[in-house]
Amino acid sequence: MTVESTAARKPRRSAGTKSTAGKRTTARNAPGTDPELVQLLTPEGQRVKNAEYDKYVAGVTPEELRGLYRDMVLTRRFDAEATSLQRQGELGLWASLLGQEAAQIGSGRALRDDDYVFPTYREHGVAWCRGVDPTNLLGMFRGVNNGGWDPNGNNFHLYTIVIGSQTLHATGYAMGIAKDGADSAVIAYFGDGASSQGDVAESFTFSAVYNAPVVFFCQNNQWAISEPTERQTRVPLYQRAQGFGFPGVRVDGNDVLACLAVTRWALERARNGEGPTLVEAYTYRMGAHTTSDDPTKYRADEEREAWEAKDPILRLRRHLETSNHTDDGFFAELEDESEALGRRVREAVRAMPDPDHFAIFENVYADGHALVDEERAQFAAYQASFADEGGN
Amino acid sequence: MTVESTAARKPRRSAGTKSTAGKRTTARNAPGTDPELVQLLTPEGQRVKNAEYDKYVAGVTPEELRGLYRDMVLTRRFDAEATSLQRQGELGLWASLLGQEAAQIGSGRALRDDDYVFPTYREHGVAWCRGVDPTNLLGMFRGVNNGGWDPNGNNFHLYTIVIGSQTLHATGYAMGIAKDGADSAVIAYFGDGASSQGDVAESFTFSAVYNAPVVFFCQNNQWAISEPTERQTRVPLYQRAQGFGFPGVRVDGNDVLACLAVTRWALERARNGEGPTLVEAYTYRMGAHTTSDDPTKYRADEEREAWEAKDPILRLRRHLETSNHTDDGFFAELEDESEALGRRVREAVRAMPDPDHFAIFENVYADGHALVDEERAQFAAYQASFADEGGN
Amino acid sequence: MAETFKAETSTSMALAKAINESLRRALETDPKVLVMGEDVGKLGGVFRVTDGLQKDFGESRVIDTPLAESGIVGTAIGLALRGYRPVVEIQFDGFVFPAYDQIVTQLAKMHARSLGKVKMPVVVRIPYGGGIGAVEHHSESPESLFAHVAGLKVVSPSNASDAYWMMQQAIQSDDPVIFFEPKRRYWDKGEVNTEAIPGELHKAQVAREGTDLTLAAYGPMVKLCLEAANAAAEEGKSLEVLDLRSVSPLDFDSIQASVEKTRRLVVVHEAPVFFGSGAEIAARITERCFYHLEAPVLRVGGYHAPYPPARLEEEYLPGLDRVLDAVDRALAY
Amino acid sequence: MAETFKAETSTSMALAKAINESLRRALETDPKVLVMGEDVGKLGGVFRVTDGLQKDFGESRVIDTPLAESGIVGTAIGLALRGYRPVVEIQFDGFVFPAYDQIVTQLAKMHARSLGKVKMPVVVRIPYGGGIGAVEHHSESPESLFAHVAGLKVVSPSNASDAYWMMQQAIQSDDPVIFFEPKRRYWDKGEVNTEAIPGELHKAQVAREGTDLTLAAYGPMVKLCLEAANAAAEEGKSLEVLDLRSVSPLDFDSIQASVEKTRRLVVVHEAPVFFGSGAEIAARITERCFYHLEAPVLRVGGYHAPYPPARLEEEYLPGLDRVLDAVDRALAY
Ligand SMILES: Cc1ncc(C[n+]2csc(CCOP(=O)(O)OP(=O)(O)O)c2C)c(N)n1
Ligand SMILES: Cc1ncc(C[n+]2csc(CCOP(=O)(O)OP(=O)(O)O)c2C)c(N)n1
Ligand SMILES: [Mg+2]
Ligand SMILES: [Mg+2]
Repeated sequence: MTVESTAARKPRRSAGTKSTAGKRTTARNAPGTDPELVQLLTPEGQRVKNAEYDKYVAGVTPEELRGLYRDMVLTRRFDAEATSLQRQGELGLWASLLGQEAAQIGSGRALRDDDYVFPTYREHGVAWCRGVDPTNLLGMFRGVNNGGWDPNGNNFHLYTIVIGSQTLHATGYAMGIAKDGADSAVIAYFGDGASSQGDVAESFTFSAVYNAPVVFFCQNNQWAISEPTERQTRVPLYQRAQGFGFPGVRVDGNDVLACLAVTRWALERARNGEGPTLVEAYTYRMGAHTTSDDPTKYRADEEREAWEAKDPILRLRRHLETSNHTDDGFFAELEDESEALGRRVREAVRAMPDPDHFAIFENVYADGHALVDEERAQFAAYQASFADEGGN
Repeated sequence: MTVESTAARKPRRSAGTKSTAGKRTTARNAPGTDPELVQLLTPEGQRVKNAEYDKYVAGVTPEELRGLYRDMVLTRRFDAEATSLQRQGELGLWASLLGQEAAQIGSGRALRDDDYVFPTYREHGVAWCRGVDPTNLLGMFRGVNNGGWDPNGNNFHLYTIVIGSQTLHATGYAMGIAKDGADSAVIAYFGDGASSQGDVAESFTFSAVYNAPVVFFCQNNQWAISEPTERQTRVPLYQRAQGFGFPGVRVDGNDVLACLAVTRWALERARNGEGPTLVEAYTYRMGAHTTSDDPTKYRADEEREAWEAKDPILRLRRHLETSNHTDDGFFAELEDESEALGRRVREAVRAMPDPDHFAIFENVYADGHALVDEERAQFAAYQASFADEGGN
Repeated sequence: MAETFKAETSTSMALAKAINESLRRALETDPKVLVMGEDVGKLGGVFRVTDGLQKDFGESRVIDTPLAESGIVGTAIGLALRGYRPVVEIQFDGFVFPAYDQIVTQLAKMHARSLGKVKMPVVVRIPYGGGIGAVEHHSESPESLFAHVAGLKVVSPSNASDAYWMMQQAIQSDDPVIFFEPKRRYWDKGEVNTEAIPGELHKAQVAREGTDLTLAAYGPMVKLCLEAANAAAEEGKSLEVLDLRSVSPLDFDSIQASVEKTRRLVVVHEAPVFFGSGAEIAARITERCFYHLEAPVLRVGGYHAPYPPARLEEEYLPGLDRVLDAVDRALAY
Repeated sequence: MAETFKAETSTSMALAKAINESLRRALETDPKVLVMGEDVGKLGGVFRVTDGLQKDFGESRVIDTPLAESGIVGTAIGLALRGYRPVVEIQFDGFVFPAYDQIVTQLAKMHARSLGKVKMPVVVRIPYGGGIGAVEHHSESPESLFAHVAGLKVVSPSNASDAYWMMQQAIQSDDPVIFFEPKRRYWDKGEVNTEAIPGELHKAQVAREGTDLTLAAYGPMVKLCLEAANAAAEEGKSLEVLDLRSVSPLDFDSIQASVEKTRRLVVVHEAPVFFGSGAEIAARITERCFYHLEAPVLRVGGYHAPYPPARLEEEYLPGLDRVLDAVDRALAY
């Protein structure tokens, strides 16, 4: 004898893929209209009060504000230079951060030197904050290395291309900080697309269970290549955290001050032994996914235009101007500095030598490996055979 | 110029692993004391009202209640027989469901024939509800096959050993149901330990994004081999769902009526096109993880004893008795039926033949493979060489 | 189909387009066929292999998935259990590893585990190999890691016609097929006859006949081997080029037949030599042809090193000179 | 260390216990060494290899992890970046695949990616192989899938002494080491001299000298090969047994030296033959010893089929008769 199900037959559902179509507006609430979005500067550059987060930027001086502005402008200039270097054939590829300057500079400037950063492949602004020479970032896009800087030089890990992987490295690193009894923190960057990867969920689990001092900083730029965020989630991403036992917050990712405040709060939690935090910076990828991408295939110009009105740099400029924190000299000097940066980067890239052929065999292992030695020797003999033919 | 972090240095944290130790009580709230735990029958067998879920069991007749009781008793009897067959050397291993009968029978009896079940390796009670011959379950534990029943025979998929994998299969199957426009549903079983696997998180993402008609049924039996649930999460597991955009509910997993009601609710949601639901059945693994395990290494007897008072079968028996839904004849007949089942299983296992040696090469591919053919032929020749020596 | 047909039904098209047409035909013919993956919808995939398919067949047949490879393959398994025939795309070779567990422990073993009750007609499309100047993880050749796993079939076409027909056959197969697409040949054109009756999916084909030595390759390296054979011909050496097409199973009978004729074999692949396909071919052919071989089977492939940055890939990848060097060494025995 | 020492510091212990002692020593010696995995704490692991370690070194050195292999390896990478030396346990061979992506794309490549700036001293312990009557996924031998991947080192001890010393060396290595533990030999006892100076981690050792044919094996198959050599000796055949100990790198020099003496080679492993270690050994040794070999290199291993249910594993696994059959075939050339 079995108990019959009481659930009566209902009309047939339409195919599953359709039912989420209507969610578009939910997941894409425009900044400013979402009560849950932390915002300290409106798109018009007006400073709005926030009971919870104001204290984290209470001490920010006009000079510091100008510093944030300068960071964003120089980062954007660097990014534009890289894009044009790609067009000139000097780089094989470039992943532009255009539009995400506030999210990166705001969070990057919240960090202490002893904190550690795990970036994706798009955190050029954070690298800038860490003091990584921007030309170093170009090596992998030029194809001369796979990320050549010393991660421990500036506590800025290498770019990670396999989506989501670095969130686990960040968690492990943070577990190590806790073991050491230090009060440093870790910040792990990832995208809205990455939020779907199992590794990211596992990093949430590990960091929560071990109460690791890590800030998960998700730049929701609305797109994972051609897929809008609705292909990854049907509720706002910051909400993901609570089911793992730690807080999540959505911040206006085009508001550098809000990003600074919220990241400071999250870092403070980490330092105080309160464990992980998820920050969702709600922003927009103004450009293509990379220089290989063609966004006209999948998104409308109007969307981009709407976001242009919320430009992170323009917003802070308006604020600086209406607050009389600047004079024309500042902007003019910055313009010159930008141009100089562009020139320096251009020259550095063009001068970047191709790696030695034997680099293939270098660093495969730290302690050596007989087969690598054997193949290196064969390669050398093979190369020499041409030299013989040609030269002798 | 950089903006200095405002987060002041705080006293050093203790190592990360310690900070969750105090969570033990949070995660292990005793059933009945947790306001969020759905319970319809107290451990004493008293029916308690529940505004939300009563309607899902309103039509349950005394006969049906006796049916649930019978299911649980026979499942436990089968399980005990399997454990003793393992001790006798007839099985290589057994994973007992002792203590989890209500979670499995309650959820299993909520299903319709056209629904589809994706079990772990411990869902013997659900298999029972689906009409899978219990002796079929023993094949893999005896080592004669890796799960020999036809999944489509009873819409009960094979046992899956790689933790968490089946939740994605369940999601895909449910996506297929939606594509077909059918109103069947899928139920995916998994454990508290499994909740940490990336695959489970990905199944949450896919099912939410595609609004797939799947019920995720997590039996939180408090242990993943030797690890208590606090090693997997610091908040109750049912809360995991909301961050993926669908509801989660915690049900008293030792209360068969509550499990029936909550699963019916979740299945109804699925049939109505409302997408996935997470049900956390809060229960207890009364025995060892498997017959290979020694729980005295890692858990105290008192814990088990406390849970004995909440025994799922005893609870329903008390209810049946105080409600005068049964007479002594019922229990006596059931006792006989149990014994007969035990006998039948015992005999069937002992009679289970070893597979033919050539089975190694069977079913590796559906359409054949030249190498398998070659190796089969070599194997045959090799086997024949012994026959020649011995027989000719 | 190494030979090309010039029938009325024959069209010249790029390899990527041939796969696109093949997917289109499968979607048209069998309502159970699905195309799934990251960016396969509006974008048409990063290589445009699925271009236009979502537009014509709708979002429920051509499915943009969340960014999670294990989820893609895991749900494809579930869809296959429900009777669908999913063709899933992994965006690049280096991104198949998050799905490796589902492929190896579930997809490959489900048929055997169920004693044949359950079929797994899933095709996993993987653009693979180097030579396109890409960043890390975008140029690898991981076919060994799948060929070693029983339950999977592993194939790789070298030309447009094979791409079209092998995809048809892979989709029709009731076994899981890992379909490695030679991404650097995506833009190479070839004649495709959509009416021709194709050869067996797992049979090698003689791409060029020869008598002095056999070059065996698959996917992107077939073209290189044909070039090498051309160059060698100018020096009076007659090389036979075998397009293996299938890595699991390997068509040892065809290799053996060729080697019994030429008595020398060089295997060429982009994947690292160590534990690569060349090892398996060398071991088995040496056993089968021990008394025929005049020289050891030589292997040309990648080094035991991570795929290098783009500016080094020419040195890393087998090129014309390295193939000819191996040919010379083999002929010198 | 195939030879055993009978010094004062020498004790007889089971292979599992030898690993336990080796981990204990590492935890004592280096505060940066961590032990991580599922159930490694109070339970001491399902095979008791980590028994008592958490009790003595605390929860912050011997860490029970969530049930997520990618998480285990991924966080171990992070801990290594912070200066720790994690030794992680994968509970069984078949459960390493969820971690495969982290191992292949991150752990293996981090040193090269950073141009040597970052070291990855992570040991991944994997009890592997069959013969213990277990259910699915508990008896596999996936070493090929790691050996093919540059950046990883792959080793497998065959006896207690090697288990002890190779674990010491693996932990001291600045490279990631996949440490395959022959689970069916866990209970086999052997002398362990904790003061002996060990041989190189990646050097093969002659386990038994012989003149007529070389049997090469590692891990669980060394014992079987020694038994085969015993049996063959009774028939007047002198077999040399080489304990390879390391699968990546493979010690080709030692194999070559042996084969130049015996002129015949049979490789034995539990893993499927197709794309297995035997293929690589056969290919390379045939190239190195082309004029020395009297017979093709023969391979004895698993079939191209999922590891079968327990009641079939005796037929699936290489056994004495199958090894001797291959020996006879090789000698018949
Ligand atoms: C595991 C993996 N799968 C696929 C890719 C290919 N891929 C590169 S970037 C990208 C989209 C990432 O989107 P998101 O996480 O939102 O970051 P964004 O690019 O928007 O910054 C994809 C699919 C990859 N790099 N790794
Ligand atoms: C991927 C994977 N890792 C490890 C194991 C070994 N293992 C088998 S059962 C188990 C614990 C599972 O715990 P839980 O999910 O709570 O289910 P329960 O056994 O309690 O029913 C582990 C670690 C496995 N089967 N699969
Ligand atoms: Mg994005
Ligand atoms: Mg459990």
